[in-house]
Amino acid sequence: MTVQPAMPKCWRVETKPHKFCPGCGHGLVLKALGQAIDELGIQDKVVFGCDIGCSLLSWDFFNMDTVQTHHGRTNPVITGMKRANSDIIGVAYMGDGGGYAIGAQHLVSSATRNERITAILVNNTQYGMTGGQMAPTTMPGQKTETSPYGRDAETTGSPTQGPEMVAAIAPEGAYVARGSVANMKQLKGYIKKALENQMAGNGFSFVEALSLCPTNWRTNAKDTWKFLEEDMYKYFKVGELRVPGPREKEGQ
Amino acid sequence: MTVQPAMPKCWRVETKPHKFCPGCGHGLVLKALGQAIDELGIQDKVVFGCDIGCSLLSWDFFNMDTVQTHHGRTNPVITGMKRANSDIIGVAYMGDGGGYAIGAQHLVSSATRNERITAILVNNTQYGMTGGQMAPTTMPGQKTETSPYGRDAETTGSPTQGPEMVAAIAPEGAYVARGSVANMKQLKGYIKKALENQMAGNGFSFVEALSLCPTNWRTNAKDTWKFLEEDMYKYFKVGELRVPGPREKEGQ
Amino acid sequence: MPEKPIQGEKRVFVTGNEVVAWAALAAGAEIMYGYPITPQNEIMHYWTRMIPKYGRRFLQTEDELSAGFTTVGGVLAGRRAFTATAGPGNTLMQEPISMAEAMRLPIVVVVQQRGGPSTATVIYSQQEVTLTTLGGNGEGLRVVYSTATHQELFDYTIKSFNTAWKYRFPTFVLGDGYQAKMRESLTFYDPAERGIEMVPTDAYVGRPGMPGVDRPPKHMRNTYNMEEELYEVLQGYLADFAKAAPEIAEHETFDTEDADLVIISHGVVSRACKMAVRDLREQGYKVGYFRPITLRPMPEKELQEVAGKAKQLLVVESAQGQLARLVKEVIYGSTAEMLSLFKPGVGITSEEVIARVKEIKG
Amino acid sequence: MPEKPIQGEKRVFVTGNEVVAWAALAAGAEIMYGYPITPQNEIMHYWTRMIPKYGRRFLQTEDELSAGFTTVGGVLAGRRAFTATAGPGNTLMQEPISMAEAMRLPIVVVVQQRGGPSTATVIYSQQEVTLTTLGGNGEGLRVVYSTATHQELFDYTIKSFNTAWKYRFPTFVLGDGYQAKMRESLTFYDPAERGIEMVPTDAYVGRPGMPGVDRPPKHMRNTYNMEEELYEVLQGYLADFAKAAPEIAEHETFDTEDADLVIISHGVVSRACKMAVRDLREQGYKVGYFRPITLRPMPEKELQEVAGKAKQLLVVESAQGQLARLVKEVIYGSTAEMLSLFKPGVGITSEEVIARVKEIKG
Amino acid sequence: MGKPIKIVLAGEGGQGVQSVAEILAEAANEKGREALYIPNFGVEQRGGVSVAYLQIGDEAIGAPKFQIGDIVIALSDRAVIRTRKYVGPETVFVYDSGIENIQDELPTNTDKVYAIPAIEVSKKELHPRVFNVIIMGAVLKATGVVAMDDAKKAIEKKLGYKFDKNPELREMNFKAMERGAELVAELL
Amino acid sequence: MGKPIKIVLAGEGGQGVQSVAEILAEAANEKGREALYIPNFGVEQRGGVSVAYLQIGDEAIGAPKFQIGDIVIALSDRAVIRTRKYVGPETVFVYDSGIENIQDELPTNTDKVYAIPAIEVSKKELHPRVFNVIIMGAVLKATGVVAMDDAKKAIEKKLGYKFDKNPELREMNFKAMERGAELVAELL
Amino acid sequence: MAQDFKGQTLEVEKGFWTIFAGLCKGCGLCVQKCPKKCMSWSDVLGVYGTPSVKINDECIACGICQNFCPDCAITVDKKKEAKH
Amino acid sequence: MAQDFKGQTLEVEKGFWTIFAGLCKGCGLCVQKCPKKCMSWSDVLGVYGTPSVKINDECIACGICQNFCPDCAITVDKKKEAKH
Ligand SMILES: Cc1ncc(C[n+]2csc(CCOP(=O)(O)OP(=O)(O)O)c2C)c(N)n1
Ligand SMILES: Cc1ncc(C[n+]2csc(CCOP(=O)(O)OP(=O)(O)O)c2C)c(N)n1
Ligand code: SF4
Ligand code: SF4
Ligand code: SF4
Ligand code: SF4
Ligand code: SF4
Ligand code: SF4
Ligand SMILES: [Mg+2]
Ligand SMILES: [Mg+2]
Repeated sequence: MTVQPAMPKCWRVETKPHKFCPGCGHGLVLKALGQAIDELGIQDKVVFGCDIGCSLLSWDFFNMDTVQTHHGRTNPVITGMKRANSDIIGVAYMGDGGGYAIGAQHLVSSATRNERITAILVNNTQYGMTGGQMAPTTMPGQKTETSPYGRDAETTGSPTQGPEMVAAIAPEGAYVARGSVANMKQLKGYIKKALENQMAGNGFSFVEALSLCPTNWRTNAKDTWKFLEEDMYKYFKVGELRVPGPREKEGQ
Repeated sequence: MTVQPAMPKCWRVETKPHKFCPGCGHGLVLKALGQAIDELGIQDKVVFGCDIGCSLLSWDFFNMDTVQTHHGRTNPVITGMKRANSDIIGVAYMGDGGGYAIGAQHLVSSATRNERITAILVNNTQYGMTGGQMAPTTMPGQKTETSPYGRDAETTGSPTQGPEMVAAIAPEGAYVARGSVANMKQLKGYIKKALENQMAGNGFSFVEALSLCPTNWRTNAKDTWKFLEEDMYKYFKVGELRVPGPREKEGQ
Repeated sequence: MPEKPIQGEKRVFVTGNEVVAWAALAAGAEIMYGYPITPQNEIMHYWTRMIPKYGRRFLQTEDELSAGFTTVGGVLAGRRAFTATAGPGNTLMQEPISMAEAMRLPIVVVVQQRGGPSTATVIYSQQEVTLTTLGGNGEGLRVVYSTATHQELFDYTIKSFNTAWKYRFPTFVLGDGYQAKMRESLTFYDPAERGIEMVPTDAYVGRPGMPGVDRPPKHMRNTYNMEEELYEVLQGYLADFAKAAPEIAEHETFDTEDADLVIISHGVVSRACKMAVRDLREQGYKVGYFRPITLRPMPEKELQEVAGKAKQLLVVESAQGQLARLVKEVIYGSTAEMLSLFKPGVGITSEEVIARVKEIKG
Repeated sequence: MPEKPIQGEKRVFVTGNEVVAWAALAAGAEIMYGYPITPQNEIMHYWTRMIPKYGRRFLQTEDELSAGFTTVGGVLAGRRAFTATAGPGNTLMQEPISMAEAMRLPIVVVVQQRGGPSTATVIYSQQEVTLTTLGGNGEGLRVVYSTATHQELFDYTIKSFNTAWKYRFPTFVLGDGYQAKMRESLTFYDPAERGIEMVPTDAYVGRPGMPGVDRPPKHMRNTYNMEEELYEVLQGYLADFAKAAPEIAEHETFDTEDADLVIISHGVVSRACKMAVRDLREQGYKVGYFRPITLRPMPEKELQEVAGKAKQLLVVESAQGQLARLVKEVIYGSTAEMLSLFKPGVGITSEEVIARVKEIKG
Repeated sequence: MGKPIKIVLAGEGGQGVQSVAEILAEAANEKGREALYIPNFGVEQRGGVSVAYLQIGDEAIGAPKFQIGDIVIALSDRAVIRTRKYVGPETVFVYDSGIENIQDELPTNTDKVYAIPAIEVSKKELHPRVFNVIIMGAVLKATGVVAMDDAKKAIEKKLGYKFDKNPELREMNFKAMERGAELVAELL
Repeated sequence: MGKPIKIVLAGEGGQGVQSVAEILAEAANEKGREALYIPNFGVEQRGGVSVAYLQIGDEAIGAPKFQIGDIVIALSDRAVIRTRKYVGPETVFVYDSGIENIQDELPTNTDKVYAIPAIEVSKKELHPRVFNVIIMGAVLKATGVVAMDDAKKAIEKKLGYKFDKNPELREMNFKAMERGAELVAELL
Repeated sequence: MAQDFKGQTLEVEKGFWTIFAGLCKGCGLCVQKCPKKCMSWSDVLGVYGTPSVKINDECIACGICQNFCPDCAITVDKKKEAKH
Repeated sequence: MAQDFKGQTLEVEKGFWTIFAGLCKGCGLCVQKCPKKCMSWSDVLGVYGTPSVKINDECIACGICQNFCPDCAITVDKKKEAKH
């Protein structure tokens, strides 16, 4: 027996190593997603949509049908698809910029309409792909390319509490959680529940994943973890915010 | 002494009667706003921005500088103005479609950035100007032009809880309330606080006003009030959601 | 199995928006995505009223960006999907359309033009010609049908689905507020009964089989890492478009053979021009009529032919030269004098056209 | 009072994005609004680094719609305000720009073109010419400067504020990814020291005095209830634009007097064309060079003159005929043969231009 | 070539001019004639002047709007002001005699300017609700675009379900139509 | 008219080709010459081949990119494949001799294909970090676009603050530059 | 240039009640809210040609109708209570 | 067509630890998370020419490094515990 890499089965080996930077949290989130899909055995049902942002680098990541969309527009593309063919299990994968800034109307509306899709949002506290500008999730004092002297909460606001926002507005049946790549098992569990919630036709499912961006954080491995586990954890609380109970089928 | 109409001083008499339909709640909300402005004596400081939606009919409503913007874009226009000249007291006036659908990203972002503007959103549970289509605030079972058989919550979601959403994400200093044209004094009070909150530089101020649209509801006067006070009150809770306490000036 | 929306032929007297809704039904459109905007609202109103009976679907989105992108999603799922918009909504719609263009997705968009720029009026214009034919950050790889009558609105709404799915370019029916809101007579029909076969749709994603095992996964992208990759893709698209153009291009013309002056117009304005040409002919003026039905691609050869013969071309449009620009592009080299009657944002009557011709002819 | 950003003249060697940031500073721009997009990001990066020292402001918005509409707000408040974007961001920006167009608001927008359509590449193209000159649901009442060198990027960024505030049309500096990211030398200067007076700005809203008492309230709208109202407003705008056009239009040309073939290009591509013309002249080819600096309005008369003399015109652009269309529009009637070298989305070198000319000349 | 008859009808929001135009158009269509009806519309849902443009002829109709109407009917002061531009030397211009202080605003480029007491008749003889049907009768008589009987059928088609419940309504409507025709007949 | 010298430098993300191009460009600019430097960039932040296009001349430079370079330097296998299209009959093509299995990928349309052991020299004699400075030396020698001293001044300007803290670093950089020149000199 | 609206004032026991028919759109919102149910349609037509409103003398000048009129077509002036 | 990655396997007391240098980008995330601090840089270069990682025999085959590798460059196989 020759040992092979322990990649999720639904990862596409031919496109590995993937295109993310060394130490990028996207790889971890997509690993958790891949594992959840493997465990649910739904690789042939999932259509994966990736946003523009570093998530676009996953356009050929999986052995699953994949659509690269526009910046912020993955929720509507997957929504449109799911509305047209409800057999699909739609996964919308995006960054914090895509989900909380340019695509916030779509996130909010998918939530209030209770779209039967699973949205996974990678929070790396800035705009990775464009080289590290301030994002809605940038933390007070955090230096980015457009907050070079540190984000000033007084003039530019506080980090968006995304799952909290979604939880505040989504109707019954929605699943909402925030996980972290520092707790892979939990993250995989949240994503799995989010997929199951879609499969059960309950409602909108949303998981924010706290992630890593050593490139734009300009951190070495040690500080990368520190940034996540010390700084980010201060502002972003990991856990489940909305878990639908078992639900009577009301003729859906 | 000849009696004159009891219009707020800042209303522009020359453009009255205004352009809203008979019995339209916009007139009441703008009366409450006018009274609040009169009481605060800020008529010469306010710049009023109106959205596209029936609110556009207020483009020459006041003896105040006014800008008619695009559908959903009043928040950014007033934000841009306020950022450029902080002496202005910026009022962004919009409908539920403008604020919760097409402009939701702007509302959410103005809230998280704590823009020092006052946003007033008129909730009439549908799209008034375009002839009564479903809005994010349309209630389950409510018939509109695009939900002709009644809004189906299962497939189109539940009414957006706007103030709740804003309250969930706005930083400290924000003021958030939901008033109703059935309680004019309270509504005026909320709007006044929202303006004062801006004047104090505390943060984003948001008031949703439950309103009336007899034209598209196809209601007579009696049913108009009933629609608001019985049906809408079931889904939309009147009250204050965020009231900033007295706040230390932290070198703003 | 729901019955066919239209059985046999049926003379009706309805608004243009109702025509579009029926045509989409008749064409087998499976799902509409849309956001309200005057003057296209009633397309959605009729659609939502009628669809339960025929098992079709509707999604009202949060804005036109979403309407466009959900339509893209619907097409990716293999459905005959469409949306409708106007004015500022059309401006926004260019973002999703540019994605459809980049990925060759057969979305169908009905545009009911209104006044511009900005919110302007909710009424009427022909000011969305440039936007609809060439909007977005690309090269305008789309098909645009400009209709003039309710019958055409019906015919071309059906046809647009076939053009889109056959050639895989985003396809537009370009109407306007007048067409949207007016009533006139036309004949509804079931396309099959007229021998019109609907081009079958197929899914881009979500087909049967295990991706990577039974079939390669479908990986669709619109982003390229190097200029040269993009260039190569575009060369392929441009070649396809050039090849399809003569097959797609349509026009309507008469009385050009011996005409000194040919009136060129499109859409609803061409009705005034048609009347004007007939009147002027009766009065002894040697005038002709030419109307591109497709504004993208233009009926290039036919226009060149007309321009080669006539001494004068009079472009008439409810816009400031948006059609004229497209005409000049394809007939460049001709020396026919270019004259114009531009009335951005307002309707044009045959009286005005006649007056303009008489002014020209002295 | 913060010191002037630039004192005296200074030769520098920087990227184009840095040039834009400095030029905006030098022009007295007071506030920038923006949303990140490659290849314009560094404009924001430099701007945010430099502004605390000079008391200027910045707002990062949630998207390009907001960037455009906040810029509109800044201008309404009377500030010299600008934004910058590219590609899909430019597509979105058309909505706020159409409002600025409808209300004659002097917003300044820097566009660094990238590949299209859709996300395409983050690198380079000249595919946003149609979008920038004519985008939105209107008639393209804007001014567009297409720059070719860093010096021009500096000069025209400054000038764009003056054009905007003098004529009150939205004004663009149209660069591209190459210009954005490359470094070359140029001279920074303070406009005042060169005798360039900045056109003063003034507030549309929020001026002193009690509205309705001391002064009429300012009521600004973009919506009209009747077609005729809109038509009348547009007639005024179109007349203003037509009147301003000859004052605004700029171009660069040489060697056209005796040229058989004139190469027409704009922006960074014109550098390759310039070299090519020089080389070809040395090799004995009678070629000339013409470059519109303003793409909107076009240097109409000058182009007509050139087209009237040359036998052949070769349009060279990193797009599929977007410049050519604008050229044909204004020189219609000329019979000079129109030739092309279109390379959508990729750069063009002088070698390629030379090869194309030799191919033409046989 | 027979030109279509061009009709402009204008009134205040509630006066029902659009229904009149629509019924006339449908009546013509039913008879196999060509009709084109287009309402005006603006941003306001209520409160503006409501204008209907109607053309009826034997061949396909040209532009939806036109410059000069064959008959222009204005039912309020604002409607008079809004529509007088559609009046040419041959135009029949009809307005309600109840409109006050309108004399100076009436078109002067045609001789055929007629006031009919439609509002008054509707109030006194019938019911304010059928005011617009009186107008329809007037148009029918003045233009002859559709036979009175065909118009009645069209009304029947549209409001038949109401008439069935309340046959008096039918009576009133038909009466109104005839009264309208009479009012105009007196003038022409 | 003197044509500018056209240089293409390509390597992996971390190899520092962009700094080399930038310093050379700045050195030329400091001497009052015209320089144009443009990096390539794509959607990926890391991991792609990094290409620098550099032109130095006496007059304003034309197009930012070009088809054929005077000298093309490739520092990894992927860089060789990516840049060989810039090679013409007159082009000097330099690659690192440490690249394995590259023989079949090398350009064949020029005679001037040279391997230099820059990686090896940097590792063995100096420090892996100054690998790119060796390359700079090689370019300087091969093209003569900038005098060695001017390049040193440019480095000094850029890294002076580091050199001041650690003068050995300066030594090492200057040494690397000279070694690079030597390596090339042996071949040309 | 302020526009003048002509009001019709009625005196009731507790105060003065004025209707400005030129502002009244006949929506009836006021009628519904009147606590004394003392309002009804008037023969005077409002701005849209629809009936405006009138009161009978049960009016207590509470001002509620004024409060809820979206068009400010009603002005109610309460008489100052005599101080004993 | 599945690609083959060549792994280098090390046996430690509790299991087998394999590194696929062709996948390793040298980010060092694993090194930081190793509870035994038994990981370090290796001479074998990874896919980007940067050092990949190696372990020493304090490795307990806990699999944490595998868990946190974004590139799936590490495979850890715990030996089955002998059943007594
Ligand atoms: C309409 C539009 N605006 C801007 C961009 C540029 N853009 C591409 S990715 C990106 C930010 C990505 O940040 P985020 O969504 O947080 O994803 P990350 O890269 O951090 O994972 C931006 C602004 C774009 N492609 N399209
Ligand atoms: C971009 C764009 N999309 C759509 C429209 C059409 N439109 C105008 S108003 C409106 C809805 C108004 O509804 P709401 O905001 O709730 O205000 P209301 O009229 O109900 O007060 C819409 C969809 C537009 N003007 N611009
Ligand atoms: S820039 Fe950051 S988020 Fe993007 S791939 Fe690199 S590490 Fe990941
Ligand atoms: S449509 Fe409704 S919201 Fe609009 S003006 Fe009329 S009543 Fe008011
Ligand atoms: S003042 Fe009070 S009692 Fe009098 S009419 Fe108005 S609401 Fe009724
Ligand atoms: S509320 Fe005002 S507008 Fe409505 S009926 Fe009463 S007085 Fe008239
Ligand atoms: S398996 Fe556990 S102990 Fe061994 S190297 Fe990995 S993390 Fe360290
Ligand atoms: S986490 Fe993976 S890629 Fe990073 S250093 Fe460890 S093995 Fe290599
Ligand atoms: Mg991010
Ligand atoms: Mg509403």
